[in-house]
Amino acid sequence: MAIRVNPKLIDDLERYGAEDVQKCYHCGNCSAVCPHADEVFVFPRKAMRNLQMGLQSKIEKSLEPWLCYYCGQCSEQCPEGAEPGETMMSLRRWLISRYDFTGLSRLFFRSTKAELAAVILVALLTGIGFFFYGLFNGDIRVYDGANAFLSSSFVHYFDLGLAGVLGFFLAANIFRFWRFTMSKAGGLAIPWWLYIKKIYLLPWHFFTQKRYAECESKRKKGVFMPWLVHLGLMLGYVTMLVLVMLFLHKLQAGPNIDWSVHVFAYLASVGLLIGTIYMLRGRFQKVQVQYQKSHGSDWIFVVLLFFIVMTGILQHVLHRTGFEVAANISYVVHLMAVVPWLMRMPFTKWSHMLYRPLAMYFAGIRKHVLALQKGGARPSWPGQQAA
Amino acid sequence: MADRKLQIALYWAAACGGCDVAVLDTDEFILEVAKLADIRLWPIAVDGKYKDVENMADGELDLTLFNGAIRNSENEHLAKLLRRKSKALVAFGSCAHMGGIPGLANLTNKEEILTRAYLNNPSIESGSQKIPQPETLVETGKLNLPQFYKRVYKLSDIVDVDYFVPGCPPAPHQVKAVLLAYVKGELPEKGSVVGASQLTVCDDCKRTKTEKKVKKFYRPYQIIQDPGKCLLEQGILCLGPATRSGCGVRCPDTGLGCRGCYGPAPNVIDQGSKFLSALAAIIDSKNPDEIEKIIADIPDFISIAYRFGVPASLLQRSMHK
Amino acid sequence: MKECKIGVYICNCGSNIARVIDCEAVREFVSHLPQVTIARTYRYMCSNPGQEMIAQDIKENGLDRVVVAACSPRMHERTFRNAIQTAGLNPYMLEMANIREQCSWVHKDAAAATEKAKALARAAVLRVVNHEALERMSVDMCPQTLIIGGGMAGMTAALELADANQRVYLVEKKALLGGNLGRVDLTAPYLDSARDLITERITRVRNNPNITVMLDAQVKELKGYVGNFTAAIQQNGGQQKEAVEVKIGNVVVCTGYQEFDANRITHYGYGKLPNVITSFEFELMLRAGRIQTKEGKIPQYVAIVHCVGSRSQEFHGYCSRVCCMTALKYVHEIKSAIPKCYVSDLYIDMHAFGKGHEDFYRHTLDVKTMFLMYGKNEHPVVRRADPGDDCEMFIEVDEKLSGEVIEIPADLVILMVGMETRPDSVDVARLVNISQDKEGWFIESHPKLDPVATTTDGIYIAGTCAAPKDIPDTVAQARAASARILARVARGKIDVDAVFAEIDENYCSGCRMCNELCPYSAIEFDEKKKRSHVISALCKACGACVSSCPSGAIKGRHFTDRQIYSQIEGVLL
Amino acid sequence: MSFEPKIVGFLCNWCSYTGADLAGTSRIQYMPNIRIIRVMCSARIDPTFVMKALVDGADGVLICGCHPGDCHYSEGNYKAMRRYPLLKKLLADFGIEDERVRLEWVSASEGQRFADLVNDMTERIRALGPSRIRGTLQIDKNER
Repeated sequence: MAIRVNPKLIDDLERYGAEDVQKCYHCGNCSAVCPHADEVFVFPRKAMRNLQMGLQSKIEKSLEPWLCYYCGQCSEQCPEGAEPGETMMSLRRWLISRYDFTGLSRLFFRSTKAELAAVILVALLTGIGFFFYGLFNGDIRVYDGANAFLSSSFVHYFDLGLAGVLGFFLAANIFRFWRFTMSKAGGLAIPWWLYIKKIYLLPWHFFTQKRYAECESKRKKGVFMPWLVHLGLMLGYVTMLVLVMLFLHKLQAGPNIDWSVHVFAYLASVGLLIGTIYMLRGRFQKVQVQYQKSHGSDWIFVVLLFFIVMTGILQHVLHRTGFEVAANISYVVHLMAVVPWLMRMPFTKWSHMLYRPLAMYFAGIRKHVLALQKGGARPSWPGQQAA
Repeated sequence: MADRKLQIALYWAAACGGCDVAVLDTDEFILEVAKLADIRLWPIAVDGKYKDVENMADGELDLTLFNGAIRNSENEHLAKLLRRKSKALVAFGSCAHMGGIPGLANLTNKEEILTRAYLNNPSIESGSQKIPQPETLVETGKLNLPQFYKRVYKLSDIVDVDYFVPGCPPAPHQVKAVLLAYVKGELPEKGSVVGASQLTVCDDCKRTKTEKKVKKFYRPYQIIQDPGKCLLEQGILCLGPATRSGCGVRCPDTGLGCRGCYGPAPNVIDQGSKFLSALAAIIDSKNPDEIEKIIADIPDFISIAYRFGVPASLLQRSMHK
Repeated sequence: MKECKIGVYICNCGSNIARVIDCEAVREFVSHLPQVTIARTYRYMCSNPGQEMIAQDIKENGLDRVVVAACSPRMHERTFRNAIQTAGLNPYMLEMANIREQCSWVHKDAAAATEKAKALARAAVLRVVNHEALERMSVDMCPQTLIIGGGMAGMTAALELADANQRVYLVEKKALLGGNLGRVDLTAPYLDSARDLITERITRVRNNPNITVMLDAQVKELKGYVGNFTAAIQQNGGQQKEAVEVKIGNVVVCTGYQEFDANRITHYGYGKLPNVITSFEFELMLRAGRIQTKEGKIPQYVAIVHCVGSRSQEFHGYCSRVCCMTALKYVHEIKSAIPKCYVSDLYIDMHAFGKGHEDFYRHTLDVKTMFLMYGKNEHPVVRRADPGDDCEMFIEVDEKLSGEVIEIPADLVILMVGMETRPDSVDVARLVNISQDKEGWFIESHPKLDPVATTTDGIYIAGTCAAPKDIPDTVAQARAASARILARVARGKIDVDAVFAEIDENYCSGCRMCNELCPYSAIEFDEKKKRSHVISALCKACGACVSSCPSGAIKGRHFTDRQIYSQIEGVLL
Repeated sequence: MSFEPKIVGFLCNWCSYTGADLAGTSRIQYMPNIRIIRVMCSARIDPTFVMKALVDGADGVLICGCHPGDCHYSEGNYKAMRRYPLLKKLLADFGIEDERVRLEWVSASEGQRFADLVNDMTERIRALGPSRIRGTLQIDKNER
């Protein structure tokens, strides 16, 4: 059955940042330099071809965009300036909007203004909400303990609620991600036990991101900074998330410092701080390829995160130094950034934090099945005999 | 040379005798001959034994008209003998000139010929079929017959010939001319063809000729001829264009294609292939199959192209080693 | 056997000959042949020192015949003829033995090759003994030129000659000048209007007093030879007129091409699907200024299919050379007319060989043309779309760069039909006696060194009648042909080869066997003398009459029976 | 050593001889048994040449001209085409094997074809053995 091409797709993708795909004339240099391209997952060339031809159904099925960390070597090698790296990036954006059933991410990716508006709206609502809640239920001069302006327990429950909502959206998107890539993958009969057998890939890639490091394996002298920073940022972020979700009362408690949590908090802050600054710097200097063309959503992502980190630190410092009123205000401001930031999670770049490791996981499974098919053996439960 | 009469001999080897008759056909001129010359040997007309010839001194004869091809040992013996005894030896007539009709025998072989003649010949009484042998013993002694050769040779294959008088037979007026010329000592250089034109039969042929294209070949009886028109153009095979003139257009005038008895034109080394070359060129077709069909109407082409000249053909012309 | 002094020269051709053939052995061998006075070998016989060596030997040792054993006579016969001529020998006293192309280059076995070289050299020696001094005749060169075909090539050639004050007869079969280019809108890659190019030519041709334009006319017959042709031109205009006879010295054939008939291919649905059209039908649309479907709708999807009839096994094997850039030109014209239109371009290979073409291609990439590659001898299939779809048709094709079988939406499909020879090119070839290759294009006398001349002296070819080509190449050829003609006209006289047939009237009996055979009717029959006679100037020396003369009265100069017999004896040593 | 036939090739100048040259320029190897004689057109090839070659010791004769319709002299090759069957008939009657004489069309672009042709013919004639014509023409006393 012939696949129907969609000539319009390439125009659509331009909104997601793929502006030079059409320049590609398929010399294949990009696939040659890419350390991750192999006989099963051939990219970026193949992906670019599918995009040029608007083979929507094929792209939806593909895991390739997620296997790319945008080290930028392909774009450096490209003789036509077709920006394979940026194209993969744009494909990731497009895929995110495909996985998302609400259509919000499509809206955000296609229009930075819309996203900005949404962020501001949510921020204001949050600000007003928390401010008046504080005025009625607490004392603005008290930061912590009884009669606190914003009691840790309240924020804690608020967080949990928020987490629930986000969890739902994320789960839904991830399910769609799975359907597109694995169930609709076509031709591949994937035995359920493989999901268990390969599950270890998930945490492994999530916490090490070693594939990002592997990007440098082919380069004469590897540039490992981006990987380290990215790792630090990500770990910092996760740590902070965990702390906020579970140990908020300990964090907020003061004035004395509870080192059992704060040691982690400080480390996380450092990671986040370095990460965000590094990224901003990169995006301003535009030396590395991956930072040269930043999509609006990327800016919002970084700037917002940086703001969160700064305000977080600020309210912490103010609190410990006894300026409780200022601390409370900066706390509200901090939340004004945090909430929209979290709200964005399932619909924007942020979600790659989950999609990536999942993609590695699925990729591992697919490869295994293909290997089995090549070997002629029917996939079977490790224990039993292959018939 | 009036004081001494010419000493001449006429001999027939493998021949039909037509050449001798052609000499007689010079009518009263033969009496002139008798006046001019002593006829020392002429088996068909004058009594004479081989012994007499053998007894002659070498070169005693002035002129020998030798007709007939060399078919057997007797022919060869006499050819050599007469060569030795004659000042001038003339290959007289097609057989001596080119092998003639007997030469067609070279298209088969000795065995077949003898079998056909003495064993499978319907006119032989059954029981008395035997092939004659060179030597046969009878109570009176040993009988000898000339040995029958494997091939027929033209005279010049066997001995060195001074002049060639073509024709089957040579036209009487040519014979007369040649003899007179000889008497007057007006013969051209040794080895040349005399008693014939250096042009071809077409030159003397009265039929009108135009540009030629032939789509189908006919045997003379197959069509009503246009008497004024070139026979080839009517599809009748005529060797006229490839044959020396001199005969007086005997055959074409009677509506038969020229037989080619006078042999090839002066600049031509093989009469048959030259005729082929010309004939094929005028076949009016570009389609191989059609061409095959057209030439299929030509029966036994080789005997047409080389009727009088198989032994003289390039492919059978003997080479002295 | 006549006495003569022969010099034999064996060329090593660097190592081309010497690598395989033992030239020294050949020299040794020929030096013992009768009548051979000198035998030498040399590195490059065709080099100046080589030629001078021969010339010197001729002068010093009174050689009267020369044999050169080297490359093919088609390569250097002329060179060595000139060489011995400068030394005062008749140029026809030369014979070449081809021991390179037909020996050292085709045989590895050194011993066998050397034996063969000896045989060939011996044949040449025996042949040259029978050579005769021949005199070339010099005839007047008529300065007028006949040009067949009024397209870009024809008009350009005509103007070039006319501007040099030479008379030109320009014969066009159709009722108007301009040819195929007259049907085109813009031209690639600079997008300037073809109409402008053509009209400029037409007006100049029309206004030039030196050019006689004959429209709706055809050349019925061409008699004569270089410098002295007579052409009979039939003008069909109105009531049946007499054919005009003109005297000309040279002919330029510019009969052009015709486009491939798309009806011959079924799988594109041409003729059945209303919106599948050929490039020329699209040109009409462009010139009308409105790109639309048969239903008058503005197309949203346009698909362009390359190599229709070209580069395929069942139709034409060759590339038509102009279609790729024309297709890109269409992309530009479509995109500028309908910016929202999506154009997909189905090609086999993108041939952008010419000046400015690669940039043109890149530019087309930038406007987001969907380039799709399909395989040689595979055919995209066009089918009507289903009611639900947002397009008229779909093209199904196995796309090479993705390896996917895909279907492309299209409202308008443009078939880039290739070039092919005109059906009457056979008659033209016969008329002016030039040959055609297996595809029917006229053959040049040398594909690289002599691209506008033909093997028939005085007949030139220019433009697409010789092979598919674009406008610059066509113009260049037309001008090249004119330049060649002007150069000859300037000399005023021309030497015609001394090799021709002659009839010895002392042996011709007027059988008229030969009369019919001459393809140039060079043999006339003298009714009074009853003899045939060859008009030597008309004779092209094929020798058909020579071999067919039953009385051996016709002599083919330089290819006489004796010469060939001796050659036969020679090779069979 | 095996019998090496001698083959005489009569080639027309415009197509076949040029084709043979092309085989050379393209370095296409073929058997060295052929000896080429150039004539302007296959129409010039007189059957007498063929006989002459056979008599002078050729074991085979190859005649080549332009493909029908491609003749440089427009129709010369048809004349060769017409002579050929009649010549074959004649040669057969003279007892000459069919394979010894062959007419083929070789265009200026068919270098490979020419090489293949020569190889094929050489092989056939090698298999056929030497021509006997020359021998039978010697007058040998006791042969009579």
